[in-house]
Amino acid sequence: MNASLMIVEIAVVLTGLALLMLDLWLPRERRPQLGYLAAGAVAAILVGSFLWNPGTQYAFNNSYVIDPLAMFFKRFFLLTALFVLIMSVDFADRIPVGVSEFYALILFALSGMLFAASTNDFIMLFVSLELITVTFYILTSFQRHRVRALEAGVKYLILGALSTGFTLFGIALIFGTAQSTNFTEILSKAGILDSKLFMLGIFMVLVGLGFKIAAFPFQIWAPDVYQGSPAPVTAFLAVGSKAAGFVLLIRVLFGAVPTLAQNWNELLIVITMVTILYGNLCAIPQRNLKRLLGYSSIGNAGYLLLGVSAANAAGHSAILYHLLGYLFTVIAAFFVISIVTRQAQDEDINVLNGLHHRSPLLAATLALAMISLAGIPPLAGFFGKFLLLRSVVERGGSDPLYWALLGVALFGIVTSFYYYLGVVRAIYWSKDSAADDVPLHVSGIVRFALFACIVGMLFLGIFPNSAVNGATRATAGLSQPAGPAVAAK
Amino acid sequence: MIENLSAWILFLPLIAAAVITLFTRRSPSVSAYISIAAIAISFLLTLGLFFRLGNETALTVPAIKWLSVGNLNVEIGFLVDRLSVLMLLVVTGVGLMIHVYSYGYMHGDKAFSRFFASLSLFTFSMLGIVFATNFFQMFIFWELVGLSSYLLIGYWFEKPSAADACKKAFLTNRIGDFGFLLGIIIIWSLLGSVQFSELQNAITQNKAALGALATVAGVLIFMGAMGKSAQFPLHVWLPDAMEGPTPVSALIHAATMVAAGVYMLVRVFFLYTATPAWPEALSFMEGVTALEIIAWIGGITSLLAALIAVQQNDIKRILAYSTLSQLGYMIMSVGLDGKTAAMYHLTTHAFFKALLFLGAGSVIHAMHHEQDIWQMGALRKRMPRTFWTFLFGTLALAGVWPLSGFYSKDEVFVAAIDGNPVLFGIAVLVALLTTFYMFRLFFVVFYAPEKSEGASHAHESPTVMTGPLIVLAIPTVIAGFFGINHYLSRGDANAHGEHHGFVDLLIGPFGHAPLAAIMGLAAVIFGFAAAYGLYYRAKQDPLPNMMRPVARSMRNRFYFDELYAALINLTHEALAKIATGIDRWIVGGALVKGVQGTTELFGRGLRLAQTGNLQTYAFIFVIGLAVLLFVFFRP
Amino acid sequence: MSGYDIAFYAFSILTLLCGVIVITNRNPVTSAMFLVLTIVCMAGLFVLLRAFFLAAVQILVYAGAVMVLFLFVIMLLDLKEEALRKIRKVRAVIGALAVIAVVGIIINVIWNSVPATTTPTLVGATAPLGRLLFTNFLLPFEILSLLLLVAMLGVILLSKKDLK
Amino acid sequence: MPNLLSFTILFPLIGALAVAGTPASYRFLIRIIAIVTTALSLACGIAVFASFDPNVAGYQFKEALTWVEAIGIQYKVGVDGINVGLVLMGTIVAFAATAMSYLVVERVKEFYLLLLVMIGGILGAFASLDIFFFFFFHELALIPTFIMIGVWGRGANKNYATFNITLYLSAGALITLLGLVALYLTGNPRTFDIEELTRQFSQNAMPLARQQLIFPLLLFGFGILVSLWPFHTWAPLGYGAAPTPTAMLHAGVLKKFGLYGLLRIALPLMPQASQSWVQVIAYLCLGNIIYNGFVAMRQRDLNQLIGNSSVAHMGFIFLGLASLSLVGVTGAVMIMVAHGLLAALSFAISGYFYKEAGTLDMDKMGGFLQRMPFVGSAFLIAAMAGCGLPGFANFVGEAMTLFAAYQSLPLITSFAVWGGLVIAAIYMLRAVRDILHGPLPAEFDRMSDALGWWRKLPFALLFLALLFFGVWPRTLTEKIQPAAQRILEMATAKQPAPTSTAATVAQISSTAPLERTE
Amino acid sequence: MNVGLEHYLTVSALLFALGLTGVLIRRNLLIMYMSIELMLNAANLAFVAMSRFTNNLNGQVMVFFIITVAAAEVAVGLALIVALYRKRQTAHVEDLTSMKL
Repeated sequence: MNASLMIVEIAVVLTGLALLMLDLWLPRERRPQLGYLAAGAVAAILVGSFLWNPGTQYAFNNSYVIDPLAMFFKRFFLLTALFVLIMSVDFADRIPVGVSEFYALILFALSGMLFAASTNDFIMLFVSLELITVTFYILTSFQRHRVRALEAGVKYLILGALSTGFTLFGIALIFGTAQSTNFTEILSKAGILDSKLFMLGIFMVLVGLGFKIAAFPFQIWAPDVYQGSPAPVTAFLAVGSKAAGFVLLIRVLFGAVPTLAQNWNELLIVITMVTILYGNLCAIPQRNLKRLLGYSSIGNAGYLLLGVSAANAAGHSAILYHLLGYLFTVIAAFFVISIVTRQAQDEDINVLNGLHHRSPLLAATLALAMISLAGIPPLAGFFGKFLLLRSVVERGGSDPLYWALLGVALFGIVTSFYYYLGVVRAIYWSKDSAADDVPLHVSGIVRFALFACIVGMLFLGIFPNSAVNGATRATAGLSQPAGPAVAAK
Repeated sequence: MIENLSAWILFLPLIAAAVITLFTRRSPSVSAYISIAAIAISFLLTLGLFFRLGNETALTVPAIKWLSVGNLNVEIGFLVDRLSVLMLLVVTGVGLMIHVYSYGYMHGDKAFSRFFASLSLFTFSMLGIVFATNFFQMFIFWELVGLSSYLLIGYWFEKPSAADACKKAFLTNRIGDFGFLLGIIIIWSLLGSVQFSELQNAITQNKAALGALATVAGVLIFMGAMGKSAQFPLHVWLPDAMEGPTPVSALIHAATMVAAGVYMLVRVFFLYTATPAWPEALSFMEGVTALEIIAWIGGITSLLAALIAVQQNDIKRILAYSTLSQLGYMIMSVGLDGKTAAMYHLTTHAFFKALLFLGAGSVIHAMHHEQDIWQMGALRKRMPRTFWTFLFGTLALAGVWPLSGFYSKDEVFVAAIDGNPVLFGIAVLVALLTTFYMFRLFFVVFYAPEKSEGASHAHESPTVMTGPLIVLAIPTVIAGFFGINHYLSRGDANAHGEHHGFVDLLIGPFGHAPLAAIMGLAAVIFGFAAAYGLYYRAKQDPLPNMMRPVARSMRNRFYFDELYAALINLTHEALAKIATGIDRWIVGGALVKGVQGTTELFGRGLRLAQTGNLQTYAFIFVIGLAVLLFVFFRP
Repeated sequence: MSGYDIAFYAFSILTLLCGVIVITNRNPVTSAMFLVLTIVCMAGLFVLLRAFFLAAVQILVYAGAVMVLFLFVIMLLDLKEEALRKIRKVRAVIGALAVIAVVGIIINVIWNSVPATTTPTLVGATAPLGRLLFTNFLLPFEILSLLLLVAMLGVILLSKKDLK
Repeated sequence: MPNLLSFTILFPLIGALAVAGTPASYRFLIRIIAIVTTALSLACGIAVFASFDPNVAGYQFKEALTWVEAIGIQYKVGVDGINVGLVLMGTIVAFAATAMSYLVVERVKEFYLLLLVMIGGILGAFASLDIFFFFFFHELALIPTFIMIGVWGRGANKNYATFNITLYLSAGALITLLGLVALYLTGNPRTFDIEELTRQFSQNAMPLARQQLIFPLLLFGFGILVSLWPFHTWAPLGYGAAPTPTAMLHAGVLKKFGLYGLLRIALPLMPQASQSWVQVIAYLCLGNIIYNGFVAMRQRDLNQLIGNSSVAHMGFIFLGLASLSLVGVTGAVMIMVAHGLLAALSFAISGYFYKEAGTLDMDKMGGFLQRMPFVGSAFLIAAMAGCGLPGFANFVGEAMTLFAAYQSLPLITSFAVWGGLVIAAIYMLRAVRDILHGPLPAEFDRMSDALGWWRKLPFALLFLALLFFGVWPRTLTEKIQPAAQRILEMATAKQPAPTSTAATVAQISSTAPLERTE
Repeated sequence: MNVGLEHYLTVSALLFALGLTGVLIRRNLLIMYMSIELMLNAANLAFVAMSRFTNNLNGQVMVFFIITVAAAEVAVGLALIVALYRKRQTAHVEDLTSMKL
């Protein structure tokens, strides 16, 4: 047992505990500053993680793995949490009590994600998933003076627990049929796919993961919860939680049962299609910004699922790349929304009217984020979608089903222009400006974070080389079985 | 060698137009001088070319390679042979006179420079047609002629009638050009060339080279001429074109441009020597040749126009219909294999019709732009020079021996008598009508008592205007004595060396085709007699009372304009309405807006699932799950 | 039918019956009480499966702690009986179909492809379980401790009376 | 050090950066920056055009830089006879559009910024020899278009127009993208390099099934971008609302991208598919020429009319491509250049009219030639060029396409001749009649002509370029012809003799994914 | 027929179905939550049965974990429901629709 492999997780958890301790000695008004400490620690861990190159190693009876994929996602989650923490500090005045606990919970959720990245066992999957989920129940309803926050928390709780039930039942079936819960062992078990019960188990695990990534038909919670949660939590939910779902999905589908991923192409395609359609169509008439991003996040889950449907190397790396772009984009968007809604006390698109005059930086950031989400070059979103579509075309061959999937994806992308550009329109060319044209104050560190997001979006879009290489390296270890059609050749 | 200066003949007017447009817009006189100088030099060079040509058939002039892609090779060449030199002389000669005349007629107009620039542009374009060595070049200048005509008709563009007229002229011409271009394309696709010489060789070697499309191609090419020479059924634009300044009517719509159709037909006559081979399915068309169609169109046009002219009251319109009628003669002559006769008549017609128009212009000028002949009268005394020159023009047009018109018309009659007796009959009838309406005009304007204030205060026009009248009157009288027909046909090997004495030429027609000559003169006599009887002292038109419905139809130009308006409404406007309707309601509406609307509707519909009620959410969760399970794990 | 079988059927039917009452009874307190019964019956099934330690934990933690918490909250909130509501037939039918489909398919799959079993010899004694817990499953165990900490924090933050 | 061609693309982008760094209140400076950079770009474009040697096979002014090595994307530019003229035309229109931008008075900085980005994108798209960048640059140009229409557009249904054009063109672009990606995956080894793809597929033809898959995607994707009938409704709508410089650039240059893509990629790489789709293209192009001609006849708004006429003109280009002959394709490229200049000129004029008269309703206008002899004459010229009058480059191109198309498509060509000569003349002359001729309504008494050489320059530049290529078409055709020849040699190739029948059957019936086992 | 794994799994599946039905038909948040507990218990039963019949103790460890997680989840969940009840004086789902569409 090589516990030193968990150094990142341990560091994060210790930071969280330290925050809880420090809270006791700090006066109330200083406590929000703890967020900077947390952010600093996370930043340090992030930087440190780049100095550490463990290769591929297993620990804890092979239930924990450190490989490039895990490292990629660990860095991804650290970066996400870093931004979320900065956003939280800015948001702290809207948290009436327990600011330091808020930071600590973010860190604990982060540690759950970090574990998820290294999961190589269904038990680990369950436990890390639960750590994330339960933490998010609390984070979601952290502003307990707001009914909406509580309502969102309860909805997330009930549906989350429901999906947990399915996951558990599925793991039970897997455990019974495969006699193991370890991904590597399952991968090496010949003939396990002949067992329908095993497949049912996998299916039910996918229900749980589908819930996390908000894929159809388990997407239904997303809009309400996104709307009700505090902005930093929504951002964390949209990026971190979703990415955790995806890393687990990748690990399960391509690490444990790669052949199934090929055989279930129809299932995956159907889910992908409906998810894309649902997210994008529902978003069209949406006026609430956070809710809009909720639908958008469903749509983006669909796009990411394109890479899963493609079930090939190109698809894997495309998912990673797109997630990376999505990170900067969504974080940027929530930064702006968080700042704008503080003053307006409203989340309707109207609050953006005249933002252009009130804060050109915020306006530009949000506009760029929307353009990137819409998939317009030269921003990150474009190249991500390009890679995803490419992977599907590559897989598709002349199979009409894949072309139908592409058609739906294109339709979704075009439809999404409608509402993303609607936001841009509100920012730049709305007729009536918001009631007050007071310039918005943006603190230095937030300014820095915004710039970082913009640079991230642009850099990924204009110089995607390093990111694509990184994503390719990270997913190189995943099994890449030949597709059934190739085998037939 | 002077033929190498051909390019200057062509480009000098263009340069003049460019210089006027760019630099001398604000000094009208300078503009006029430049324009006149350009055409004068062109005229002199043409004369040089004429003498250089002498007894030779053609001269070789290096061409400009213009476009060469694949098997489409187009050059801007200079075809110098008798036909083109004769035409060049007409264009530059008559043109020079009209330029000079314009200087007087247009004096004081606020866009004087623009007028001369357009005039020079026209001269350039017209010369380009004459010089054309290939269809493509001809089409290019054909279109440019159309443009200059458009600009000149619409010279007074602020007048709605002029603006409408120029549009109508251009569009009607475009219909002809449609056929022309399509014909050219067909010929190119069949024979692989647009060069006249190559095409002529190909057809001479193989009469069936055009195969089944011979007649179709021939008629399509003729459509070009139909437009430019205003042949039935595309004749409607010419009378309206009289909205342009009178010198323009004289130059473009009487002497030169409208003759371009005839020139083109003569130039590409070799095409019509190809024998058509109708495919099996169209065997009933056997024997129908393009020439026959051309001849009939010409005949119909001449008769129709002459009839309409009888009941027109606008001095320029009468002349315009007369022009139509005479063009019909020429076209008919080409159709009856009388291309020399056509060119002959074209030449003489250019002189006397230009003269008549300029004379009319002089009258109009004196009447302060009054054009209704029933407002004039008794101008014989007040405008003697105009009167005399106009008289010569009228006589020549009527075909009175020994004026030029007699000889050329006689040639046409000869061609008709040989070719088609019915058409000959029509030709004679037209000659009668021509004499009648011309003398109607002549008597009413110059003899009958004055009917308005203006007429009694009219004065003779200045020398700059009457000078060209006199100059033009000379060829009007004597052009018949040069044997232009012989000059043209002398190019043929069999006619070479034949020499004609002056007297032979003078009475020649009575010698070799007495019937034609006598019928022609008889028609003149009857026509004159009728006009004299009815109009010599008439204060108003007696004809409408005598034959009401016929006269009304004539006055209303047989309702062609109304007919066409209805036709266009029924076809293009209707189609346009349908297309716009489809665009707005089906393509733009149902499809585009429909797709958008449906998408949004679906969005709104789907969104209803998001009721906010946790139980519904659980429901959807489970139902979705059940469906997926059912589809993928169904027993 | 062996006594084992009889015991199995008895416990199974009891479990399910209690479960039915849990989800149908309109009084929350009754529901909760029957949930406790369900759990106890399940502990019986655990015993039949020779999972003695888990049977004990089930009763102690689940029936003892968790359910008491439930009852406590029900009392605290003073929840009344759920009012009857109009059942939308379409919805009921679809819901029933969906549940039947889900369960039917699961059961169908179970009966069609149940894994080959060996003679059960395993006994869920405390000692081997404990050994496993602190060796192979140390990591999940530690993560769970974190989860409990989180839960604790959460409960305090969500229910502390005065917000300071 | 980038070469001349790269500089052509770079200058506007550098200008964009410079504008971004200039404070918004320095409007004059911003304008100077924009004009100077586009002028420099124009100079580079002219230099490239002038020093282009038509006798050299392959691309000239090539430059390549690796961008994403994992999937082999590189920045690669170069010109051959096909795009050298388009790049030149692009720079001319770009300069003219920038010079016409004085019509925009609000938010000047942002406008010039977007304009310069758009120009850089346009030029990049036409110069790119890498499929990805080809698409990327196009998008880079397209997005500012949408924003400019949305922010600086005019008219009552500006918003509807913006969304319509955005959705429509994005859909087209994405369909194209799919086709391009499929094309990339078909290469063996895979490559985005157009030159390399061309080499590959000229040696081994693409499997037929693959051709039939990719070609329709490209045809309809590009077709939407070029407003191929019946995907045209965005064009009049969008141009009606667009600010003048945007309309000039989009209608003039950017729209040609689809045609260029068809010619550069679809035709040569997928010869059998092209041959089988030719008939369809031909019938659709008739839709453009005749149908949109009719629609244009009914328009009472000048911009709508120009928009529809521009849609109609696209039909001739499609016809030329459908002819699959040297003359036709050369003619098609010729029209692309000519129509670019013409459309830019038309929209510049209509923009000027709008500025002076405040309306583009032809029922209200009249007699403008009296007040503005210069711009009015320019409009007359544009109308004449629009109905195919010789002397302007349009005529040469249209005539060539018609000549060439007749041989394979006689009936369609006959209709096209009617559409080009008669219908076009009807609507163009109606516009001239209604706008320029007739009496001048009293409310337009205060209008003034374009005064000063600076205002006249954009009109004159476009007009002279149109005239230049119309009078000396060989300057262009001689450059186009060898390149068109090379493309046609591939496009008209017959299906290569299969090694064995069974292999072909397998190739066609295989639903194999694009993955190859290497 | 001896009682075997499939019998236990069937019971477990039925219990799971009961829980699912409860979530669907009950409007009281607490009862819904109790129904979910039923589902978790069904999973527990499946684990224990699997563990027994495959002679693999890991399953029982998993049940141990599940019970712990369930306890934690219940604690958080109940706290949430109580907090909500304090605010809205209701624990009925149809009253919780301030966010929709």
